[in-house]
Amino acid sequence: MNASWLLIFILMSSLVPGLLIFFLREESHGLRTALNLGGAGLKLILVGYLLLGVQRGDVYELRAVLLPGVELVLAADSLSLLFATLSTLLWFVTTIYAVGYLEGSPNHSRFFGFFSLCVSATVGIAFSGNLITFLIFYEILTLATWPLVVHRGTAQSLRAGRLYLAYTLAGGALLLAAMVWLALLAGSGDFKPGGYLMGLEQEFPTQLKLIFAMLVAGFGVKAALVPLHSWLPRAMVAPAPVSALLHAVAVVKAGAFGIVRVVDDVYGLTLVLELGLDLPLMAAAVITIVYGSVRALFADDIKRRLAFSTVSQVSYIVLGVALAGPLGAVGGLVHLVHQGLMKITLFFCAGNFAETLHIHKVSELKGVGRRMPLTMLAFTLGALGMIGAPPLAGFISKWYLGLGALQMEQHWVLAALVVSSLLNAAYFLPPVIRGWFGRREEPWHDEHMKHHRFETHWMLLGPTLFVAAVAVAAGVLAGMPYSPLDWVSLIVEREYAPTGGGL
Amino acid sequence: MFATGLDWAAWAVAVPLVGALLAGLLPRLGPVLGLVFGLLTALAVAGAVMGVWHEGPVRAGLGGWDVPLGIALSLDGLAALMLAMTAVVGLAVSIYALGYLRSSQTRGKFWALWLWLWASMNALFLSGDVFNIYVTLELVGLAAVALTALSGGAAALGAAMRYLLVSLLGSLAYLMGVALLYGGYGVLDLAALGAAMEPDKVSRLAAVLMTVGLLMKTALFPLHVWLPPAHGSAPAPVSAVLSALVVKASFYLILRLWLDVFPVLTVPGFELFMGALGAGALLWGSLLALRAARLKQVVAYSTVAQLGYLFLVFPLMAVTPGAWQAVVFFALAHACAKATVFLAAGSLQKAAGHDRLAQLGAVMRKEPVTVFAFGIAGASLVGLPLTGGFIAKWLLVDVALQGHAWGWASLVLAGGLLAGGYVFRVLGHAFGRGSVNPDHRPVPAVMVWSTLVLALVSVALGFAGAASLELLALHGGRT
Amino acid sequence: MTAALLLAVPLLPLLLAALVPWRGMTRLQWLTPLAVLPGLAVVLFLPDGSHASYPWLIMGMDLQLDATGRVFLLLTTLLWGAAGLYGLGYLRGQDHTARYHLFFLLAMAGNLGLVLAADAVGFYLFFALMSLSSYGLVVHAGGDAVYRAGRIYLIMAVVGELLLFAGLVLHVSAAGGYHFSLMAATPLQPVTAALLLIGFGIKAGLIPLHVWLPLAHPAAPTPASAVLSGAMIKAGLLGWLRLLQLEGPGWEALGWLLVTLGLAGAFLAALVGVLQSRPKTILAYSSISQMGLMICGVGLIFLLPDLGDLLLAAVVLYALHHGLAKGALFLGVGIVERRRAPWVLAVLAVPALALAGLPWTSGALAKQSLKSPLYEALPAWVGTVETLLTLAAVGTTLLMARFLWCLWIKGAARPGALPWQMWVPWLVLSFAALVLPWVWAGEAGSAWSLIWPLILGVVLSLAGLLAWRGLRVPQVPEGDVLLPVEGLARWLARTVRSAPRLWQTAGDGPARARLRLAWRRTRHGAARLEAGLGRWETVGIVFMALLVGVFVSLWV
Amino acid sequence: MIPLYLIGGAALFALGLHALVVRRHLVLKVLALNVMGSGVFMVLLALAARGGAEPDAVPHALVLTGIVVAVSATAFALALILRVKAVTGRAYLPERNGDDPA
Repeated sequence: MNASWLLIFILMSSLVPGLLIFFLREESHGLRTALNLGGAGLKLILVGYLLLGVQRGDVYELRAVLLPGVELVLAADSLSLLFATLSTLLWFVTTIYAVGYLEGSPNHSRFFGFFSLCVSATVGIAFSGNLITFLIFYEILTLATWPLVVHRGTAQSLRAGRLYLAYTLAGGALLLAAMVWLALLAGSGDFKPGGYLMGLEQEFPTQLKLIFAMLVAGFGVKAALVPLHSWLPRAMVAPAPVSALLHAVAVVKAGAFGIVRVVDDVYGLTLVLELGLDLPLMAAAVITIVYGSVRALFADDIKRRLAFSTVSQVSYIVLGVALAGPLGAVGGLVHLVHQGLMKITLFFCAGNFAETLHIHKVSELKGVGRRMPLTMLAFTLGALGMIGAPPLAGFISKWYLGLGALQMEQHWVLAALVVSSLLNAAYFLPPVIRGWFGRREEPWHDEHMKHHRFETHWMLLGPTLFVAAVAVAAGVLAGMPYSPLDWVSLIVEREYAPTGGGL
Repeated sequence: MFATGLDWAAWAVAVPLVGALLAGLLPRLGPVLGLVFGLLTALAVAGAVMGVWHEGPVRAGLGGWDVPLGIALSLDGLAALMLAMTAVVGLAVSIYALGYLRSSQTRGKFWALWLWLWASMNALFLSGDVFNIYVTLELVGLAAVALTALSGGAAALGAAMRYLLVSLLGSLAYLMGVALLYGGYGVLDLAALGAAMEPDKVSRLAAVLMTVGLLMKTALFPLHVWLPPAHGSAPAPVSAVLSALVVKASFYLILRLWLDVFPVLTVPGFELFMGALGAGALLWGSLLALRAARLKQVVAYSTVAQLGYLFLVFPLMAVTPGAWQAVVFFALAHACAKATVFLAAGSLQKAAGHDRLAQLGAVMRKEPVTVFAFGIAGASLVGLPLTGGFIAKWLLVDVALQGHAWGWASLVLAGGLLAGGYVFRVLGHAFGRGSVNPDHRPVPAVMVWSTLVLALVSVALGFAGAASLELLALHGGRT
Repeated sequence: MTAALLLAVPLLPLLLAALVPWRGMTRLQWLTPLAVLPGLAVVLFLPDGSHASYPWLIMGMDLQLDATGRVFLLLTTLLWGAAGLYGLGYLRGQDHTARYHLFFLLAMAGNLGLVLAADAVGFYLFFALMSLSSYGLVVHAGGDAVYRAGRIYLIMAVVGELLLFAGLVLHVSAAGGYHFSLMAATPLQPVTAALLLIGFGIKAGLIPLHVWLPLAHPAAPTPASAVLSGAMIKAGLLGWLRLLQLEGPGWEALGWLLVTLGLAGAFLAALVGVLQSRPKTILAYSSISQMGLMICGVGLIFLLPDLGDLLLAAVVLYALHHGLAKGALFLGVGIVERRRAPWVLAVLAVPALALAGLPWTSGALAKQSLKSPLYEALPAWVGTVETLLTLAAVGTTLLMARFLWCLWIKGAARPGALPWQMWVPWLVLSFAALVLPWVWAGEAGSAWSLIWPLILGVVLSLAGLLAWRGLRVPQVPEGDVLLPVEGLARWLARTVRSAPRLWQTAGDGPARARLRLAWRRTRHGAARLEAGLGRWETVGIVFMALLVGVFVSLWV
Repeated sequence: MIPLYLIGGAALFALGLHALVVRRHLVLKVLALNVMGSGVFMVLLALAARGGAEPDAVPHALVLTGIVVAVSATAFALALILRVKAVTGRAYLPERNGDDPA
C-alpha cells in the first residue's frame, strides 16, 4: 500500500469518530470520550509519523479528479505539517478540556460530533495540495463550526451564528469566484514553493492583482482582517472549548493559512513583489493589528477582549507573510503556532474563570489569583507571551517579524509592532495585575467546583497548564530541534532555498 | 449485454407502466409492487445509461413504426442522465413512501399514480418528437396533479385545481406551438425540425408558445405561484417528486427545444430576457423562502429560487456554448438535494404534527439524523463543497467567467448566499432553545434512513462531476 | 563547569522563585539571600573572559564575564544579597511574603543575568524579567498611591522595553546577528542610538524620563527600594555601556546631550529633592542626581574618546560606589523606623557623607577617578564641566542633610523588633563605603576639591535649617513633570472613551434598528406582492404578458 | 378557406384563454380550456388541408390523439371539481393562494 494513504487515515482518524459520535446516545459518556480521545491520540501518532517522513523528504500525495481540470489533491509538505501538528495536538488537549467543561450540559453527542468534523476539516486544510481542495475543506470548516457557535441555542448565539455564516459564506463565494477565475487563467496548479503563476504577470497583471485581492478578502474573513472581523467577537458566545480551539486555532488560522498559501505557494514571493501586492497586504495587516488592539483595550468582557486580541494577533501571521522575506516569513509562520498556543491558554483560562467562579469580565478578576493561582499563572504566561515579553513564544515571533521588516526595509512595520505591543500590554496587563494584586473582600459566592481537589475540575486545569507549559517551552526552548521555530526555519529554508538568508 | 441501451430505455417506460396498472388493480399490494417495480425500473435505467455510455446516442421507432405516425424513442447522454436522476430520486422516494404512507388512507392510489408518473417522465425524456412530448407532458401533468390532490384536504384540492389549470393551459400553448411547427415544416421529429429550422415568423411564434407554455409548467417566476401551495400541501414524497423531478421535466423540454430545434432563433434579447426571469426567480424565491413561516413553504420557495438558476442557461450559452452541461448538472444536483430536503421536511412534519418553523425546534432536536440529512442537502443547495451543489456552482461560475459574464457569475454566487440564508435559518431552529414539544411522534426508520441515503447521493454527486459531464457530451440531438 | 556556574547565576533565583509561592514552602524563603551565591562565586573565582554558550536556550544564548561585568556583578550580588537578608527581617509577620519573595527572586534573576548576558536577546530577556517583576515589588504594600506609583512604573518600564526592542532589532538587523561582539563591530545608526538612549534612559533615571523613580522608590518595601535604586537603575547604565558604541564619528552630539542632561539631572534633581519631605523620596531624587553624574561621565566618554578607558572605569566605579551607599541609606530608613537612635543616624551619616564625597570614602575615590582624567583633557570646556561636577557635590550634601533631618523628625513610624537580618546587612553596606577605597587601588587627587563643596553644603544646610521655620517652602509634588503628562493622558483617555460612536460595533444601535425595520417592510411588501401574483387573473395576465415579452425579445 | 380556419382556430384559442382567466366557476374554466383545445385542433386541421389534394394524415392523427388527451384531462378535471365542491362546498378556486399565511 502506498504511504500516501496515511493522509486519508489522518483525515479519517477524526472524521470517523466524529460521525460515530453523532449516533451515540446522550448517556454514553464513556464511549464518546473513548472515541474522541482514541481518535485524537491516533491522529497525533499518525501526524508524528508523517512529520518524520516529511523531514526525511518523503513525498505524500493523493489525487482525485473532480471535474476536468479540477483536482482534489491531498499532499503533505512541511508547511502542512506545521498547521496539522498544531491542530492535532490542540485537538487532543481541547477534547479533554471540553469533556470537563461540558459536564452536565446537554447535547454532548452533537457537540463532539461537530467538534471532530471541525478538526477533520482543519487537518484537511492543512493537507490541501491546491486551492480548490483548500476551498473545499475551508467551506466544510464553515459548515462544521456553525453548529458549535450556536450550540448554546440562545438568541444571542443564534444571532452570532447568523453573522458568522453571513461573513464566511460570502467569503467562500468570493473565494470560489477568484479560484475559478484563476483556474481559467492559469489552470489549477498545485501549491508549490515559488508559486505557479510565473510568466502570467506580463499578460494579465490587473487580473492577477484583482484575483489576489479577492483571495485575500475571502481568506481574510476567517482570518478576521479588518473590516471583515466583526463576526469573531460575536462568535465568542460559543462554549469556551469552541472559542479556544476554533477561534484561536482552527478557523482564524485557516484564513491566515490560506493567505500564507496564496502568497507563498500560489503567487510566489517574487510575483507578489513584482505586482506590488506586498504593501497593501502589509497595510491591511497592520491596520488590523492596531485596530484589534485598540478595540480589545475597551472590551471589559474577557472573551471579547481575547477575541479582539485574536483579530490583532492573527494579522501578525499575515504581516509576516506579506513582508515577503525569509525572516518575516519565519516570524509570521512561527506565530501561527505560537499565537495558537498562547491564545488557547488564555481561552482555557477564561473558561476556567467562567466555569468555576462565574467571572466573565476583566473588572471581576480582582483577587482571583488567590483562589485560582494555577489558572492565573497560566493566564499570566499567556498574556505576557502575547505582549511579547521574552523569553515567551510571542517574543520570538515579534523578534523575527521585526527583523523581517527591516530585512525588507519596511521600517514603519517595526514602529507598528512597537505600537501594537504597547497596546497589547495595555489590555493584557490590567487583568493580570488585577488578578494577582487586586483585593477581594467578600468570599466567592457561587463557587461551582468547591468539592474538587484542585482549584477547579482537573479536566479543566490539566489542559490549561499543559498548553501554558507548551507555550512557554516553545519560547524558552526555541533553539531545540523540532521546536516550532526550528520547524519553521526548515519550511522557510525550503521556500527560500535559492535566495538564502537567515540568522 | 443482451439488449441495447434503447431496449433498456423502453423497459424503463414499460416497467413502471405495468407496475402502475397492477398497483391500480391491487391497491393493497401497492407498497410491494411499488418497491419491486421501482427497483426494476431503476435497473432498466441503469441498463440504458450503460448503453449510452458504451454505444453513444441512439434513436429508433417503437415496435418498428417510425415517425411520423409511430412513436420514436431517442436516447442520448442528456436523456440518460435525466432518466438516472429520476431513478435515483424515485427509488429513494419510493422507499421513503413505504414509511410515510404506512398508515395513510391514500396509499393504494399513491403507488399507482406514482409509478404512472414515473413511466410518463421516462417516456418524456425518451421522446424524440414534439407531439409525443405533448402527450407525455400531459400524462406527467395529470399524474402530478392527481398526486397533489392525494391528501384530499381543501388546501390540497385547491392547489391541485390551480395546478391542473396551469398545467393544461401550458400544454395547450405548447400544442399550439407544435401545430404551427408542423404547419411550417411538416415534420415533428426534433432532429428533423432542428435541421430545417428557419428564423421566420411562424417558427418564432411557435417557439414563443411552446416556451411560455413550458415556462408555466416549470414554474418560472412570475408564473411560479401555483408551485408553493401545490408542493406545500402535497404529501412529502409527492412534494419531493414534484419539486425535484416534475418541474425538471418541463425544463428538460425547454432545454431540448432550444438546444436541438430553435438554436437558430436565439437572439441576445431573448437570452437576456430569460436570464432576467431566472434572476428574478432567484431573488424573489429566496426572499420569500427567507420569510416563510412554515418549513415546507421555505423548501417550496427555495425550489422557485433554484429554478431561476436553470434559466441562466440562456445567457450563459450565449457566452459559452457548453454552458448547458453545467446547468444540467445543476438540475441533477438540485433534484437530489431538493428531494432530500422535502423528505426531511416530511419526516419532521410527521414527527411534530405540523411544520411551523417557530415550534419545530424541539422535534428537530429529537430527529438528529433527519436534520443531518437536511443539513447535507442544504449544503448542496447552498453550494458548499463535497456536494453536487458545489460542483454545479463551480461549473456555473466557470462557464460564466469563461465568457466574462461577471454579472451572471455574481448572481450565481449571490444565489448561493441567499440559499445559505434560508437553509441555515431552518437549521438554526434545531439549535435554538425553543419550546419543548410534548407530542413527538417517532418517525419510521425507513424514512429516516432513505432520507439520509439520498443526502449521501448529493455528496456522491460531488465526485461525479467528471463522469456526468462525459455522459452529457454524448449528445445526439443535432446529428 | 564554567557553563554551569554562569547559568546558575540567573537560574538559581529562578528555581527558588518557582518554589517559594507554594503553600508549605515558606521556609524556602530563608534561602533568598543565598541565591546570589553563584554570582558571588563567579565574581571571585572566574577569570575575565569566561564564556559559555547555550544554543538550545531561546534562540541561542551566551553568557560571559568581562571586567565591567565583574564590577557590576559584584555590586548586584552584594546588594541583592544584603537586601534579601534584610527583607527576611523586614517582612517578618507580614502578609504576602511568598508573593514578595517570588518577585524579589525573579527580579534578582533578571538583574544578575543581564550583567552576564553577552547577546542582545539575553540582555533584553533579563532586562525585561527584572523590570516587569519589579512591578510586584513596587506595589507590594497596596493602596491607591502605591498602585498609582506601580502603574506609572509599569507604563514607563513597558515603554522602555518596547523602545529597546525596536532599537535592538534595528541594530541586530544591521549587524546580522545578536551577539554583542558582532553588534559592536557594526556602526550604530542614529535612530537606533536614540531608541537605546531613551530605552535605557528610562531605567537609568535620565531626565526627563526619571518620573517613575520618586514614586516607585517610596512605594516599594524598603529592601526593594534599596535594590531598585542601588542595582536596578544601574542596569540602564550598563545597557548603554554595552550597546552604545563609545567611539566613532558623529557621536559628539550624543556626548553633549548626555553631558547636558546628566548635569541638568544632577542639579535639578537635587533642587527638587531638597523640597521633598519623605526620606525615601529624597533618596530617590538623590539617585537621579547621582545618576546624572554618571550619565555625564558617559557623555564625556563620547566627547573625549582618548580618555575613554579611564572614564569608563570611573563610571563603573562610581556605579559601584553609589549602589552600595544608596543601598545602605535605603536600608537605614527601615532601621530608623524601628530604632530612632542617634547611633543609627551616625552610622547612616557614613554612606551619606560618602555620597557627598568625603575624603577616604568610596565617594572620594569615585569622584576623583571621574574627575582626574579631565585635568589632562585639552578642550577648555572640560574645566567648566569639572567645576560643575564638583559643584554637584554641594547639592548632594544638601540632599543628604535634608534626608537625615527628615528621617530624624519623621522616624519611628513602625516600632518593632530589630532582627539581626536587618541590621547586619545594613552595617555591611554602610561600611562598604569605607572599605572600598582600601581594596580598590585608585589614585588620590586633590582633597580640597572634594572638601570645599562638602563644607559649603553643610553650611548651606545649617543656614537652611535655621531659616526653615520662617519660610514657606514651595512644594514640588513627587514625580514633578509627571503630573501635567498624567493629566494629559487622563484627558485623552476620557475623550476616547466618551466617543462611543467610534467604538460602536457595526450593527449595534440605531443602524441595526433601521436595518430590521427595512427588512420587515421588505417582507411585508413581498408577501403582498406574492399574494397579488397568486390571484388567478394575475396568472392569466402574466401568462399573456410573457407570451408578448418572449415574442418581442425574439426580435430584439 | 384555410386562412379562415386558421384565424378561427386562433380566435377560439384566444377566446378560451380569455374565459379561462375571467370566468370564476371551475366548470367554466374547464370548458374554456376545451375551447382553447378546439382552437388548436382547428389550426391543425387547417394545416392538414394545406398540402394540396390529398389531406395530410399526420395532423388528423395528432388531432385524434389530442382529443383523447383532452377528454381524459377534462374527465379528470371534472372529477377534481367534484371533490373541490364536496370538500369546500363551492366550485371556485380558493381566493387565497394556497395556505400561505400572508
